[in-house]
Amino acid sequence: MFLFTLLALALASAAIFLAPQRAKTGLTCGIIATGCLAAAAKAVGVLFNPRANTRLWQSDGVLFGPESGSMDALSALFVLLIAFGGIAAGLYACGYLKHYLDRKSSAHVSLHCLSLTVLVFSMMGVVCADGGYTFLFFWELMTIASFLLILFDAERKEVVRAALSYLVMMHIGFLFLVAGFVTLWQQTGSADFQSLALYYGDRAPLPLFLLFLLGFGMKAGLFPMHVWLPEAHPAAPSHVSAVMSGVMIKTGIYGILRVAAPLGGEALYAAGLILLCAGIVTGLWGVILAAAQNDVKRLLAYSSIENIGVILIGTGIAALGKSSGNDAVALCGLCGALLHTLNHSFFKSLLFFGAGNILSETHTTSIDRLGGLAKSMPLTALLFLCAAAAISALPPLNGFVSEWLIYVGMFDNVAGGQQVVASAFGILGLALIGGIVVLAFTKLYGMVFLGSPRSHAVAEAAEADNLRIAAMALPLAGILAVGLFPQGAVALVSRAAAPLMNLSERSTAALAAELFPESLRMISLTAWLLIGVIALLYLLKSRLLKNRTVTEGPTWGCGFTSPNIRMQYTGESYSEGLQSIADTLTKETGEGSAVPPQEIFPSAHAFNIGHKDRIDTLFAAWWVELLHRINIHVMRFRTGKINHYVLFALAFLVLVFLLSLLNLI
Amino acid sequence: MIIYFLLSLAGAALALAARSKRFIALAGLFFFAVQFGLAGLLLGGGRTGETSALFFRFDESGLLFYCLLCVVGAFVFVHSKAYLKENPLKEYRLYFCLLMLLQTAIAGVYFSDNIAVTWIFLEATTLCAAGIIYHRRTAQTLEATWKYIFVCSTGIAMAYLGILLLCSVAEGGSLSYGALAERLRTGNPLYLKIAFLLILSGYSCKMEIFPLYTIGVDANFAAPSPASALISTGLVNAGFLAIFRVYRLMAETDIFGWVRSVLLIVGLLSLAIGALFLRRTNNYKRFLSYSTVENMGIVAIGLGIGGIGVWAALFHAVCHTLVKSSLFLQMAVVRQVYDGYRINRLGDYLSINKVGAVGLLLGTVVVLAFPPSPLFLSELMVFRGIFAAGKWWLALVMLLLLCIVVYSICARIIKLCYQPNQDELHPSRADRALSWSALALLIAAMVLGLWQPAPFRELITVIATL
Amino acid sequence: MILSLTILYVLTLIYLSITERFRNYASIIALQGWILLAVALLRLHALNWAELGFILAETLLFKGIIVPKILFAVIRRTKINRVRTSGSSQAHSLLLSLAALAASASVSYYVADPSVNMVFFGVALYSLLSGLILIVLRSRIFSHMVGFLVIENGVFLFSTAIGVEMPLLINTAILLDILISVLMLGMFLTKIDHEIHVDDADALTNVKD
Amino acid sequence: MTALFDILLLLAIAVAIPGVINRTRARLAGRKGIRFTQHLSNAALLLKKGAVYSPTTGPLFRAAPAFYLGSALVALLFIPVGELPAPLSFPGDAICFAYTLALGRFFLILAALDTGSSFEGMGASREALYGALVEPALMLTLATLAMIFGYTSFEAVFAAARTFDVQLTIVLLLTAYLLVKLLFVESGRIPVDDPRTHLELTMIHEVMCLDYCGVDLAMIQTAGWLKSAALATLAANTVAAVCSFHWWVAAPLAVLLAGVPVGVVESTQARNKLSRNTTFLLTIAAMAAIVLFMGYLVQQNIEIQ
Repeated sequence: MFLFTLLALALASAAIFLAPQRAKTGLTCGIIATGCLAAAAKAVGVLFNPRANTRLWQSDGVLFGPESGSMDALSALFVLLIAFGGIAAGLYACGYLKHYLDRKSSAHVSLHCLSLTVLVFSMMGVVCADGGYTFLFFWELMTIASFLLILFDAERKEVVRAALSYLVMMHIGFLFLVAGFVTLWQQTGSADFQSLALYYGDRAPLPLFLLFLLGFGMKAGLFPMHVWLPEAHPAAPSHVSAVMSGVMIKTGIYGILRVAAPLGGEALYAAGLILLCAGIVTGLWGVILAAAQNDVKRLLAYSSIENIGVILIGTGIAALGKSSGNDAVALCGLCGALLHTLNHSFFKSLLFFGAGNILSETHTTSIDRLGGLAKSMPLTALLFLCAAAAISALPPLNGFVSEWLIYVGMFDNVAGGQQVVASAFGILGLALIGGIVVLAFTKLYGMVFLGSPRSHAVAEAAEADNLRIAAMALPLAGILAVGLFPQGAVALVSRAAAPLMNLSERSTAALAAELFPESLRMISLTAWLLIGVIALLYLLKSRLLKNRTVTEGPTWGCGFTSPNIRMQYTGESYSEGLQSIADTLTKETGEGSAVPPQEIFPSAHAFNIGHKDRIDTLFAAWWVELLHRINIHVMRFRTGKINHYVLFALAFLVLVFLLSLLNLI
Repeated sequence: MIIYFLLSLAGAALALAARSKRFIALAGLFFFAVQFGLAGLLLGGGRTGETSALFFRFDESGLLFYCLLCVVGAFVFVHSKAYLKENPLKEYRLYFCLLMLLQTAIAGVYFSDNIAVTWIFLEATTLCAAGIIYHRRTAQTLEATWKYIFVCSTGIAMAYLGILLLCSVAEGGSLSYGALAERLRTGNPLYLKIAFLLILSGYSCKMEIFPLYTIGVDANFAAPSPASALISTGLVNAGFLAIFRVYRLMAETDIFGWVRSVLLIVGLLSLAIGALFLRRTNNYKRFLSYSTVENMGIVAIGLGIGGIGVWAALFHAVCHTLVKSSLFLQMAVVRQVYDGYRINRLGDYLSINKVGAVGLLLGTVVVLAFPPSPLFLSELMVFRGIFAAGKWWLALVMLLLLCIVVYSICARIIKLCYQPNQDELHPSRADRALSWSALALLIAAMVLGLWQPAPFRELITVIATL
Repeated sequence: MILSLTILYVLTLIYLSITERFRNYASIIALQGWILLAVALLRLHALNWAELGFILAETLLFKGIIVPKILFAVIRRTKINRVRTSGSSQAHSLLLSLAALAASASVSYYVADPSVNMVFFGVALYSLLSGLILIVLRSRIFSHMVGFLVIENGVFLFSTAIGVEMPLLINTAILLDILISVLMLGMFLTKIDHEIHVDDADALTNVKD
Repeated sequence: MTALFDILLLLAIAVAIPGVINRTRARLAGRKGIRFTQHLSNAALLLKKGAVYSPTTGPLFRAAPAFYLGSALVALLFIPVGELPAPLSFPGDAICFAYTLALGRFFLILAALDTGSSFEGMGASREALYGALVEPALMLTLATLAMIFGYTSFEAVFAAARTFDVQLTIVLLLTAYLLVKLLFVESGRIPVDDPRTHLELTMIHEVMCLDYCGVDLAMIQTAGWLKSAALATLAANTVAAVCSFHWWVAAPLAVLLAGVPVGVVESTQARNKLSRNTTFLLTIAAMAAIVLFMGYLVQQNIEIQ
């Protein structure tokens, strides 16, 4: 396996580094596409042919003994997801990096392309590895590759800071995983996910589960550990944000699913509650902060956190249902979670691509400087609108289907009178999240694309090139497909859910067959009906207006004689109402000075307001501070005097002498 | 062995007597012919384990590190030639002579089977290294040299006391490790403890771990970078091997637990010092040598954990040799480009020297033990040992320190490669070939990280079996 | 006889901790060299010419004559003849040195192992510690060197004490090593004095970060 | 066939409610009041007009009314009146209902933002916030219904809805009360919003369609009626579940439940301060949670003394 990796690495790097500057991105895209298509073909084979060979490789690990990699239905689903996201990102990168080719040195670009390739394939390795050393290897490879990707604009200080905090947090999470796997290996003699069942069987499962949850949650952006996302995403170039937020954090979800699956009994119930609460908190926190952000990419990053929360709610409900032996609920929750994972990768990639277009055309991502882009970049605007509606879980698009599944799971629980309180909380949380998401994304779309441009640079923006539009069309296809034909998508994810249900694939399929198709057909019917009715009404209206006078007049200024562009409602004021409720979650940061009241003829004032996470310093800052303080003390030790050099030795002798005298060692 | 020494000395003498730089190149050629000849002989002839010239024994550990030494030495030699182009012939040939002598002495340390002989050759390395450190003939180098000789001699003297104690415990007889191991089993534990303590703190000046790590850092700072590449890999390995042999002696006795916990303390302290000082230093060479301190700390912790930790420690040392030498050689190129090492002034290396910058970045990734790095494997093994031993506190502290290390190293290297340059700096062109050759070492390390050939594993396993 | 000599040796060490004049240092080192010679001769079991020659070379020639000469030469050249009092007061060093004495004595008693001569071991340990203390406390380079020599003497004393019959080759090699190191120390000492005109370790603190 | 009848009935309810509201207001004010179908003729009048669009606005602004009305229409299809079957009915259609309404809101908000006017932005932000806060209340209420009757589709719920248990009756009445309150919010009535105010600063729903005229305005108004009809019918069904459960009970009940209280409140109460609206909405959500919990307790036959 590793030999193969070695070979692939060598070939890819050689090809990319030797390619001429112009051809690098295209070549990268080609490599990624071919690899992804091959993997996707294999995955489809696994998904639809139950007798397909799932074993991928067999390697003798030096760390945990022999290890293997295999692709069961779940892995196959994630491989599909990764392949899709990877291809889209590669395609987008081709268009996006064009502007940088002449500014960045070729080595820089090649490094970037190589890291992108490595990231995509290491993620596939992660979801295919059965655990143990191979898993950790690919996991860390993924981390370092994404780190190098974030560093694309490393001339800017804040980029470096974000990248570093990301790297450090990932390292902490990684150590949790190592601890988990070692514990597993110690007790069962094998560090594969399969042996988890064995471990859970005869020991207290929760501590190990929590250990893994911490490790994977760090990557997935679980509530207290989410702080790297809003830092890293604005720093990274857009296709990277798309991959990281659309695909990479899903590997964390994958891990959580893997370690949660073999649980049973009381532990399963507890885990379900934990996941549910974690999901609700993460989702609410994410969405409220998303609504508060004034930067496009930060907003998107927080909405990723929110979606992770939704996915976890689904997982938690599934676990609860399974623990109470209610397979229908379990299947609903699982399918909802998995489908939402898929959907999120679709619309989040699309949204980040859109953000990339905005950035490269207007050179800003600050919501309150943009506006009216729908006229200058109509295609981007249309695609972005679809994605925004989809992420707000509105019918007839895909986000609705997955959230509907999760809701149905919870409603079934409530209607069945089981775990009513937990499910009710789930419903409450999910509903609140759904509501606020609408607020956040109306803010985003309305402020960025609608109204009139708030600056000249924005007014002169041009539409992005076709490559990027094509790259954005890929996820859109996914969105529409899932939204309009949910039956197929749900059939797909229900196959993938089979390994987690501890039921045989066939029985799961049967359950899904008797559970979903009816209502899903109705849903797709509703979707088509919506489209039809709306189209009909629109046509009707235009028919009515055809032979009537349709004139243009200025917007009603409510009595203002000279309303100007700066008077438009800003994003900040748009979300002010929510802020007034949820101000405990955020701390307001204002730079510059507001106009003082006694200033009758105000001069030019610059005032920049933003909302920071209350806990964003949880992992990032405090230990840097601590380090600084420690260092100040440490400085005393380095006088450069020989006396002190030798003093170290003397002190060491005395220290050991005392310790052994006290029998401490 | 004797022949080897004679030939090497002859090479060194040739270098010293050289009339022209070309002649020195020839001498170097001859010297390395000798080195690789021996290596080939040992690898091919399968003469491992046989004793030579009474005090020397070609055992596996010596062989492994000797091969590394040959490779690194050759690279160092080539780089030095490019690095010291402008020097006058006198210093030039002295430098190369000392370089060869140093390498010979290190080889002696590797192969010596007698604890006293090990000591002698370590002292000899001090003397050769001192000359190299003083090469630039400035006040700073003078100071560094003074400190190096002085502290090394003091430490070595301590170690000698420890050795004498061992001998006395062993009640005379031959001082070859095998014989000692036989007789130490029944030794007075307190004596053994004191002896080990003295030897450890004495040799720590060579292995660059706490307590006497400082002079190693100073030496790397003062010596020309190619030479520091040798000092902080070959010489460090020599110190490691010397300590490791004593460690194996102790493994037989009943104070082994105590020895291991002492090593844990040492390793943890070294790791802490490396981590904390990495952030503050503002000279890239001191920076790299602090990372050496940190890595050696991990090695010591591995020894302290025991079991799989020993394997990890050896593997770590081996791969660290490749990685660190590559980094130091890259730094030599950086020096050529910027004519300085001040961290807060250099920048924008990526666009000045592509290969070198990529080499540096990859080197950072590898030295931070991210895959595809061999150190990744060894650190994981150390962690496995720690968790398996249930020392969670240790794991926690290590985690914190490693995070600090990751943070500081990345911050520094990224600054060098990406951040815009200081305008009063006038970077000159870099020599691609040198960067490539340094990169080659790194790539070798990566290959080792992804795929360890079976015989290699076997070798390490043999060495690690106490 | 031997015992009295060793006690004398210990006394020199104590005196070393309180004196401040470099000449005293040098003469003490010389004295120690002679003491070592005496001890070595006394412990010489059989009259073995090679060993005798070695001992004479090491103690008489090296420790007894060459080293003191170097020291005196250095003193004469650098024209410094007392430690800076600001280094540390005599009381401190005396106390520390006595503490070291107590520690080493207690350790050697505590060990009480037949295989090792208790007294010599204690003395050796004590000289090691006092040498280290000297290096740590005094801030003149010269005194550092003296501390190093003290450690060396202690080690040698111990080596003669425990009759480990090392092969002559090794012995000579060790001797050479030490000799060269001492010579280089002296050389660099003078170099430092010539080139940067400092005799004070506090001034040697440019190499740090 | 019955489904078609159901739709027609709902439309009738939708048409009737505003009339009833006007009548009630007039009676309470002691006036005779306008014609019952006045609003219809207003709408007809609007439908005859042309259109004026601001140059700031884009295609989205023109399309939004279609989305709004269309979503309202589709949402209506989930609602059964009494025992009549709804045209669209499947497990979990309640959720579909809520989110379809959200779709309309989404587009109306965007349309308001498209005009680039500060006042309409203000209204949009309020609408978005209130919509977000209404969502959980609505969902919890639907969850209550689902829990009491054990089904997750409206039709199944109200088909199964037969109870003469006192405690359940209380719970159901409370649910109905909540639904009526939600109707107040959704259709932008006092105390949350005042459709007849003339100060844009304090408007919510009305200010969002300031720039609409003619056909578009008519569509938006109709959509409003439909939405309130849907919610009113839900409330009516819930109440009807207690006593006899037939469409000829439910339909008039719906009209009365929507019309009379709105009329009464609008002619007796004043509008909330805008800052108090959030509190008002959160109260509804909290009540919804409490009702659900009560229902749970009742289900478990735990005596509430």
